[in-house]
Amino acid sequence: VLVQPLTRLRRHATKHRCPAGMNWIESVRQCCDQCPAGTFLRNPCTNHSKSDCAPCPTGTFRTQPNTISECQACYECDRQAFQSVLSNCSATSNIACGCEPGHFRVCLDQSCSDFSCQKCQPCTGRLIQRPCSDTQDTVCDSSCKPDFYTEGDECRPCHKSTLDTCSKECQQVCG
Amino acid sequence: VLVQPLTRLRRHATKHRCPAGMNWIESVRQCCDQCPAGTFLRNPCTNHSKSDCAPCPTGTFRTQPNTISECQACYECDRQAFQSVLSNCSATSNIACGCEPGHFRVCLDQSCSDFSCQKCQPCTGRLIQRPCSDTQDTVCDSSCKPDFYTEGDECRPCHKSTLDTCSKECQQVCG
Amino acid sequence: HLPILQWEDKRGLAFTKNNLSYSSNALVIPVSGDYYVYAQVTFRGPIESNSKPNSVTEIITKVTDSYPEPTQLLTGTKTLSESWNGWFQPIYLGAVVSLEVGDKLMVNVSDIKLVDYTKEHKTFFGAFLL
Amino acid sequence: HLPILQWEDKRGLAFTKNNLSYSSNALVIPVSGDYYVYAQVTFRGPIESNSKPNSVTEIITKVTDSYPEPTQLLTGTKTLSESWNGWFQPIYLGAVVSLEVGDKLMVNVSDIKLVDYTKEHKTFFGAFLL
Amino acid sequence: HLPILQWEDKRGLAFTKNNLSYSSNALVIPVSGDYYVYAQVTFRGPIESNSKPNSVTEIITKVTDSYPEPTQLLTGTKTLSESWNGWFQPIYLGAVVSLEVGDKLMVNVSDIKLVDYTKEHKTFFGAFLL
Repeated sequence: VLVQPLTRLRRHATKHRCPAGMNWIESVRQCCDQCPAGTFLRNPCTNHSKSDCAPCPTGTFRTQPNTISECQACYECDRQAFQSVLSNCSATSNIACGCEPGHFRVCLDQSCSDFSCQKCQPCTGRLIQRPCSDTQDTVCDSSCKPDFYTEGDECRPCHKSTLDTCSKECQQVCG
Repeated sequence: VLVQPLTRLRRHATKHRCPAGMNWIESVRQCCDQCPAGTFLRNPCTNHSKSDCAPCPTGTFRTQPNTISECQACYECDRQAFQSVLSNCSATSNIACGCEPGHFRVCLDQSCSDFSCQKCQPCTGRLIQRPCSDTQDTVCDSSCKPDFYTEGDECRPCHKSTLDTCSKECQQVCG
Repeated sequence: HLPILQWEDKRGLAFTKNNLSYSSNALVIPVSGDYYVYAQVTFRGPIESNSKPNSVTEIITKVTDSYPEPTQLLTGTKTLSESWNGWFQPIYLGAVVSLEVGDKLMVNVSDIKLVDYTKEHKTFFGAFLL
Repeated sequence: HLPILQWEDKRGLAFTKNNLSYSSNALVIPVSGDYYVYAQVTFRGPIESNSKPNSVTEIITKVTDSYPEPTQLLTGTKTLSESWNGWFQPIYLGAVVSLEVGDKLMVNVSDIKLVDYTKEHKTFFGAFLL
Repeated sequence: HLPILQWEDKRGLAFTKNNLSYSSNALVIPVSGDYYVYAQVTFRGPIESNSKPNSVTEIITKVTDSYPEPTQLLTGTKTLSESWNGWFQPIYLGAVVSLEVGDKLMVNVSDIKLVDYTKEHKTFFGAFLL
């Protein structure tokens, strides 16, 4: 594992301590007030003027007080992949995405910052043990509903006509 | 196929001939003695001083005499992927990796500089034709061991009790 | 947050110069400006843990004194469809980013156990000022 | 021609400077010279359209006043073998190209619907003068 | 050693300048310094030979007068899980390396028959001084 960082400049930054609610600003070599969440530092403070904070432009946000020179760009929900907007991006919070009705989340990794929306399985011929939710697929009953018979791992509706194929499960129906 | 090399410098290197055991050093524009394997050229020779060779720092090596300014970093064996150390890295040789007992090498390509270690197949119910080695999986006998019968491509032990399922192979056992 | 990779910064091909230093898993920016930042991580599997990862992710992250949370600068995410008798997957990332003096750059990965750390030329990380 | 991607050039991590401007989907070259041009597109699927793409392609293209047709500068093409319950595939391209003042650089993709546009650090495009 | 790729250095998008020259399959470094070296190789298959490669590898290598063996600078190794009715796989590599005057840079691949040499914008190789 190897690092090869390289640049061509001389000056070296030293750590500065600022009181709570203030950050060291290198360009003016002094502590300045932090800008509140939802804004960013347009111009640093000077000896006779406070930090010039401007609101985050639409489509960007900052959730925390800061002295940073730009706001973070909002994410977007992946509409083509059945994602839906749970809450819109605001100046102080990123967009939140979920899955469209009839879909549930399949996380790409533990952080689940990336996920795909899969179709909920229909419990054809079975009772629903637990309905599909944003984060979990439908859980179907293992046995078939009445008037349905098992064929492989499918549940098929019993047909009134075909007495001979009338399996035990279909007795009432075939009668 | 396209090449786009580009640099911003003028001088052009011309080929220099040095006697055996010496290399041309551009920075001092003269031939210097090569440093022995296990060392690197810390400072080039001058008119009145020999090449200043320093030993390779731990974790690095040089297998050949050289006038290079750093030693090569040792590889590491991939312990999480069942690789084992055949010989440690020394100042004059890179580490050598093999597979842990019970595993054999599956080369990624002909050079086999990258390989994964796969579990050796157990010859359950078969005689071992050739035991698993670092470079090859176990070779099992095609026929089952005595007291074992073939089922699909598996060898199952004969059960004394079940006479009816006693296949030809199990005759002695069922008796 | 995702695990942070550690790097060798002196031996073999690795080096730092012009005050761009490496400390506690991060490159420390000595002067504000635009840098080309890059990193390649070679992932490989399977490893003995029975979990079957279905993706690998590499993220170059910035930590700055002016904001309490890390900022994701570059991300490479790849799903894995490989069979399970040994797979390799390199991910390269590189771009120009504006950085302030004192900013720290790090590389996060979805699963450290899947990183091929065995050879310096397969997994690397660097930056240079434009 | 293949569809052209649109880019954000001001908000978040995006920026333009030194007269390298962005207009109508293209970076406009302010001065002739050699530039390192790069772009990463993260593709993802499946999407609701039933078509099963078997590959994704990213191309960095140059449009110049001196020639009526676009020139393909860099191309990344990858076939897809992923199973169909969600895949991600990043493609990074970068190289030095000689450009003239007024040349326009664009990024084309095989299928815009497959592009992951949701996060600025997953899909990006840039250039710098050497 | 692995086979070495040959390159076009004059026609089309290809060029060399400032004394960085190309001869016998290698870029020759005219002056010592730190260079950003990069290369992309697009691999494709299957090819008529019945061998089913399970991986492709691209290595940028340095040959120097000061050491008798080549040094592997950057390596990209990818296993192939593609079905066998046609696959493409680009591998991009790039990083900063310290080079001496006279050093030679080359690109090696695991199997030359798998390299897509048909279009200059799919497979390319270059370097520039920082």
